[in-house]
Amino acid sequence: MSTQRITLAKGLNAGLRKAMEDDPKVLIMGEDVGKLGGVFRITDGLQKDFGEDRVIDSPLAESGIVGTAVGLALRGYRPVVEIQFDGFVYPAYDQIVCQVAKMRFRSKGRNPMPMVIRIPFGGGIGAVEHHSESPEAQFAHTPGLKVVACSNPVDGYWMIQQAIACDDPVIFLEPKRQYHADKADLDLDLAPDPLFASRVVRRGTDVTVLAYGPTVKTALRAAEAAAGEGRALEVIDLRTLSPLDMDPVFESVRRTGRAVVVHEAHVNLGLGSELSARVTEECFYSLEAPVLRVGGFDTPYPASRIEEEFLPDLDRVLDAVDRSLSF
Amino acid sequence: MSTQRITLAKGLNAGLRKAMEDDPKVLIMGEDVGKLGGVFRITDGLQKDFGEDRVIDSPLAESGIVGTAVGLALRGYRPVVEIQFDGFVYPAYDQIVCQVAKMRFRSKGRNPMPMVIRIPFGGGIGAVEHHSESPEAQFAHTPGLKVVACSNPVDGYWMIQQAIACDDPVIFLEPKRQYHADKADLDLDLAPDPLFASRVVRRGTDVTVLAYGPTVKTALRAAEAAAGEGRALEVIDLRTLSPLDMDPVFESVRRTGRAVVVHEAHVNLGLGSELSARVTEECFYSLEAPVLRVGGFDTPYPASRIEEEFLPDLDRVLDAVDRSLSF
Amino acid sequence: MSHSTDFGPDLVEVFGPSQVDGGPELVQLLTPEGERVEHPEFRYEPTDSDGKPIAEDEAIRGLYRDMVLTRRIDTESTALQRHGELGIWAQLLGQEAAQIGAGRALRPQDYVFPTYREHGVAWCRGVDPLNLLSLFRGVDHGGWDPSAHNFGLYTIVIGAQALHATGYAMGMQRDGVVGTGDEARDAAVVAHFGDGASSQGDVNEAFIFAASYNAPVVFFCQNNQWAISEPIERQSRIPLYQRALGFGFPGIRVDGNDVLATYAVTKAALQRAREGQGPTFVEAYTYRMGAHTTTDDPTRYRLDHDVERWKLRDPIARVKAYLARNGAASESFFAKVANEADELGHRLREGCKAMPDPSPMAMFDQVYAEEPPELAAQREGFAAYLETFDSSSVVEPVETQGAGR
Amino acid sequence: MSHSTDFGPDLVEVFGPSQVDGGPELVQLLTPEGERVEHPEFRYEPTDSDGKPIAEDEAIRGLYRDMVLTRRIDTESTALQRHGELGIWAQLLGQEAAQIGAGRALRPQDYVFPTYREHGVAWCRGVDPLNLLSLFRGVDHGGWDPSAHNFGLYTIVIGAQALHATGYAMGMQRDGVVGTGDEARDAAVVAHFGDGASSQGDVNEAFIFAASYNAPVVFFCQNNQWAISEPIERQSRIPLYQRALGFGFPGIRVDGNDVLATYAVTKAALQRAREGQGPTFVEAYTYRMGAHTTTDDPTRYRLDHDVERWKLRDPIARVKAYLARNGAASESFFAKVANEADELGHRLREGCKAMPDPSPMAMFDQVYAEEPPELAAQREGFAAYLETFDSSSVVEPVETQGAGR
Ligand SMILES: Cc1ncc(C[n+]2csc(CCOP(=O)(O)OP(=O)(O)O)c2C)c(N)n1
Ligand SMILES: Cc1ncc(C[n+]2csc(CCOP(=O)(O)OP(=O)(O)O)c2C)c(N)n1
Ligand SMILES: [Mg+2]
Ligand SMILES: [Mg+2]
Repeated sequence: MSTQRITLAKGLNAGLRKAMEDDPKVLIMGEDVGKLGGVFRITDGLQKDFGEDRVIDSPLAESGIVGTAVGLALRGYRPVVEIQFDGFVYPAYDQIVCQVAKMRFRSKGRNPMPMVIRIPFGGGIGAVEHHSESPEAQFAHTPGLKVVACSNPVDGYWMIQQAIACDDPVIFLEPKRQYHADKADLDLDLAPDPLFASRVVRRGTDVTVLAYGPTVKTALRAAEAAAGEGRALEVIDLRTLSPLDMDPVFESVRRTGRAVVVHEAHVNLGLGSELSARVTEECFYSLEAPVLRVGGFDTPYPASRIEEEFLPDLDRVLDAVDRSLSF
Repeated sequence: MSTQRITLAKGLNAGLRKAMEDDPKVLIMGEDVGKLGGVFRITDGLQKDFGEDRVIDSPLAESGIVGTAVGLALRGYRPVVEIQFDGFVYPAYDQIVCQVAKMRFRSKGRNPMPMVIRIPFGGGIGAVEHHSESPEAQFAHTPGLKVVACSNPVDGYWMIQQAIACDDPVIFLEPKRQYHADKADLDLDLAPDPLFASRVVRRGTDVTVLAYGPTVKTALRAAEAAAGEGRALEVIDLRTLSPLDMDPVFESVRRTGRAVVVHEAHVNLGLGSELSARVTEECFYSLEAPVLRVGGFDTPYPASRIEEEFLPDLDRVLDAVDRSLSF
Repeated sequence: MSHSTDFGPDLVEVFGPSQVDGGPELVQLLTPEGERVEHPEFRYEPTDSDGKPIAEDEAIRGLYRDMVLTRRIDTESTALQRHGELGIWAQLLGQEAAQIGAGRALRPQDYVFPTYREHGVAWCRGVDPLNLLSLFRGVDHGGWDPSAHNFGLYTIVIGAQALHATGYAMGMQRDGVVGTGDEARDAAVVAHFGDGASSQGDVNEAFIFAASYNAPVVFFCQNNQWAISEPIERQSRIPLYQRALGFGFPGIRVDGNDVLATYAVTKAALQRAREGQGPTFVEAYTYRMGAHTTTDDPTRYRLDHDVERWKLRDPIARVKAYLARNGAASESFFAKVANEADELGHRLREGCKAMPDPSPMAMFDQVYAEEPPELAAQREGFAAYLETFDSSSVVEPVETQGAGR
Repeated sequence: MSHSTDFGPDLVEVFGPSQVDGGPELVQLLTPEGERVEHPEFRYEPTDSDGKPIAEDEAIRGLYRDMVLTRRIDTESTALQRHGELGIWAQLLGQEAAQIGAGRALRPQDYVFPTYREHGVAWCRGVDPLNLLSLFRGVDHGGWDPSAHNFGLYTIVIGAQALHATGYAMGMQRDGVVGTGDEARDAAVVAHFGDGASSQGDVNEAFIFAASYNAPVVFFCQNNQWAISEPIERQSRIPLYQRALGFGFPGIRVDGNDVLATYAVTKAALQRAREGQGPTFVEAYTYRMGAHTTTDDPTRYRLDHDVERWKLRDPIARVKAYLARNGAASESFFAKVANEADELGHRLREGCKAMPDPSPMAMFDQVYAEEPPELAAQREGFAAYLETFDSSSVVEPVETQGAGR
């Protein structure tokens, strides 16, 4: 039997292990990724099995981590960088946006940059400041980077391997709140979806709900609740944020005529704005209502005692669905 | 006579001088802002007149500049930071996004952060890599920051003073290609527009064109050309990118039924996506066509010999206007 | 090839076992056994916060009390986290001397930029410990008024505050409160950070700016040997205080478990800064006896044996030994302090549990000085949305029975 | 207060007039007057790029030729910029010895990470100077193949490449090409940067990573005294090579206008790295004789007098003086080199002017290994859009008559 019940953390860990076994050029780098196995234990046991040369505990400096990873990639390695929390990726921002993203372009393809930058992202874990951010829009805006977000254990297992195998740099977002939450069945005999593909995770006819990472679960719960009220929501797990895989979205919206986007990132200039713009451009005559956006408010992430009010929840999704339907 | 003919560079220089005269707490910081007067000469003569304590040549480190500016602001100063070129703001990104933007919020208003970060932005000057970027979306997505862009000498003079007087941190974008280009009449007797207000700069009835910074000129030239073909474009200079001042935009689009956004930043997740989303939400039943976006392509900024093809120009604006009108 | 490849010492091995007890360069005034020792450069000469000399034993009793109460804040908060009242707690166990020594060396006009672990310094600055708890409980991002205490908010992004401190010190220079010779006026800044933080670009840039402008800032690094699971050797292969030499200002390693030495060294460094002589790097050589935070499990990466050895260097025990042995404090003094600690513990427990949750609407406050209309609209929209629920239980601050969210 | 505020030297004044000629610590093997001098640690022992000894005078003639040709690349490119053929040019005038010394110390298997000014090193690595011109002309972001020359692309964001170099060196460690004892195999990396760059967080983080992993990297800093308009004193108040001491690896200041000394010191540092002894910081003490770039106007911020003084230390003149005085090169040799330079100049002029503009469609190339559909759509859309104009003149590469865009 090739089926196991795993958490997202376990899926990622197993995926990383597999990638390291498959390709000796794969390295893991970051703060506390070695003996500790990372603060979320995603790299648990890997240093023990692959050694300190392949699972590299780094000095406490994110620009240094990504910058040296660039050098390692130039030398032919495939570094997988762990950023400890979303809020700590910014010291590495310059290296990511000016170097990682542009290296292939600048070198006319001579210096590929196969690198994965793993970022546990999103809120809901009761943490202090800077531990609950959703920085995806900033990376998705940057040509040369690819940005994906996994939402479940099975995707975690496959997507991390696909990202590592990808010759482009991939910002790999992991919904930290899900790491140790729900388990799912990983069946190794089932072929995975491609990395850069969105996926309809629930069929419906009334409103299309677009989500990724942590909000897929929220969207599915909202769909469940809506079903109770006789409304059939279609839920799409975007999975890839740059490039966006719009065809399934367009197809869906053409059927439903309505779309609601749900993410934890601030609404203003979040992914929802791009999705709204594209859906409107492409499905203009199919739309019964404007694309509505449910997201983190345009305030800094608040203290954790009120974070659940900041984060989009089932009620706010349903509220948007209502507004869309009654537009 | 209180009217002078000035360039944008001169307007900014005079505005900075005025702000320094008005308030002894105003400081200027950055690379080469002293004797050299900045690589674009925007701070020309200021160190000579206000001394090295108020016009501070800094070590070559952008995070250091912004980080020490934070400290100076905490001590009651009003630092005006010059980032030498758009592409060099990223080393300071962490300080801007995590510290400057959040300080007031985090401290419950006890630590205001009155700081201006001036960034010469945009392309078209034939420069090498990293000297032609348009990073505004990344800042506009960040709550706690305000983001404005000036487009002409008179606005330059007033807006820089208003930004310095503002108690919130302001990312102040200056279209570097315009610094020494067109002159305009500065009449000190005319009251300036508020800082956080967009402005209709040309009236029209057929299509609303939204622009800011360097593309205002492009949009106006497109409107001129369109007029020759009997089409009346309304052009709005957004001026403030965060917050957006949407009322004049909504008012206009309700009349024209069509909107085209023009910016140099990459289209994907650029300001145009947010403008499209909001206009569609607000003017859904007035729209005759989806909001169309003309911007830099979703590629890294190319070598300068082909930058004019990357940048939105008159023809691409008119092309979008055509597509909007024939939608 | 010439002989010239050996033109420098092979420094890889410099940071070796000889460093375990801090090495010969460690400034110490009180041994782990509680014995006073002399140092050629530094003497313990206590003053009150205005610079007036005070009697030695009285001062040392004060330091003892500070450390005991600080430790109680720490253990009580750890317990509160275990009981679900705090989301997380960053423990300072073992670092009391470093923090109290640094905190008591301050004058009122000095300003401090802490990390997230400077509970002892906060104590010295008169910050109510409940204000620390509110942060770790998730009620706010820091509850005290920085300017009321000249004690900045906790900074979580590693190293960022070193630059703030340097900039603040540059502001002091511009305000004319450095090197005037007026003791009541001259001021300086302390930037706190850890051994791990010494690797961040921001911290190194702070060294550069401080050196370049000769800013009155003391870089106070608590080298507690660990950055979460990473040992100091990952960050530096030579003793950390020597980092300063590369930037052109003095570095000193002090026994961070010796409150007298830490006090003396910090005070000297502050004095130097106030007089206009520029920055100093102080490495307080200490040990993180607890976990990194309450969510950390240090057994995964370090040996009990190390921890046991450091127990022998406990910062409080040695002061108690000194006071007792020299008759500088009576049993009733120790009992009184213990009693005070119990009272403090009680106050923290009750105060923490009684702490109201903020109103959800608070997230819209103080984003800007001038609230933009679009944010005002979000605020109003959300208020209206909340109204559609049972508003009484959501919009108003409520007292909760635990942090079990 | 105790006497302890004077516990460190007042270093503010250390970087004073004594430093003007590099100070006593400057490694020099050839004086400005062209006289050979001895150094206790470093000798000039030339080898070919595979490490085989070559005759001294032959080698020095080679260095002379390299410097003359490099200078010609520089002056020719400056002229091309003046004529509108280049958008900008970063001049290296005065830094020829630093670059040729560093470049000729390399083995083929070493790898170099340059800034935007390392035209001389590029020359040593066999990069066609026309490939440099294409960047400054705006035709591309760097025209050579980095792996064909083991010479990375120019990096414009100050300091970023220091980390790339360190990471690349870590890769060499993992590839087992460090410290094997096999001269043909052991490899190292050179990271170039300027005095201004030494203030960037990235550069200091590179020191930390290199020290922590003992990576085989030579940090080669050309201290040309200026970062655009800012003098070195703004970046460091002590001699820059001492920065390395704070990070636990050796720093050396070499006369960057002395090609023999720069060669010897770099070679020793590289050898040390290849042998597994870790990083070295080399400060090549030199002077930017020209403007920062062709758009800069140094008369706004520096004195002619300084420039004049440095003229006396010209890196090429002293080698010529040495060769001539010692009969190590004939008049015909100098004439031949001059002739070669003229030919090179001619080739550059013609090659530059003949350089075709890229196709606008090139901006869509190599953004990704796997082009996303949305970008493909933009590419197609733009191609179709261009078709609506006179496509022949836009889509295809065209030769232009000047850079007057
Ligand atoms: C920029 C950044 N990166 C990572 C972290 C996560 N983090 C929190 S504390 C810590 C270790 C800090 O070590 P050190 O500086 O020695 O201070 P200590 O915790 O030992 O007091 C890390 C990596 C962070 N807060 N900020
Ligand atoms: C991050 C960054 N900030 C600013 C600049 C603009 N800039 C280009 S060169 C330069 C000065 C560099 O000085 P130095 O490191 O001494 O090198 P040099 O030019 O003297 O060779 C500056 C500030 C840049 N390229 N990158
Ligand atoms: Mg530590
Ligand atoms: Mg320089």
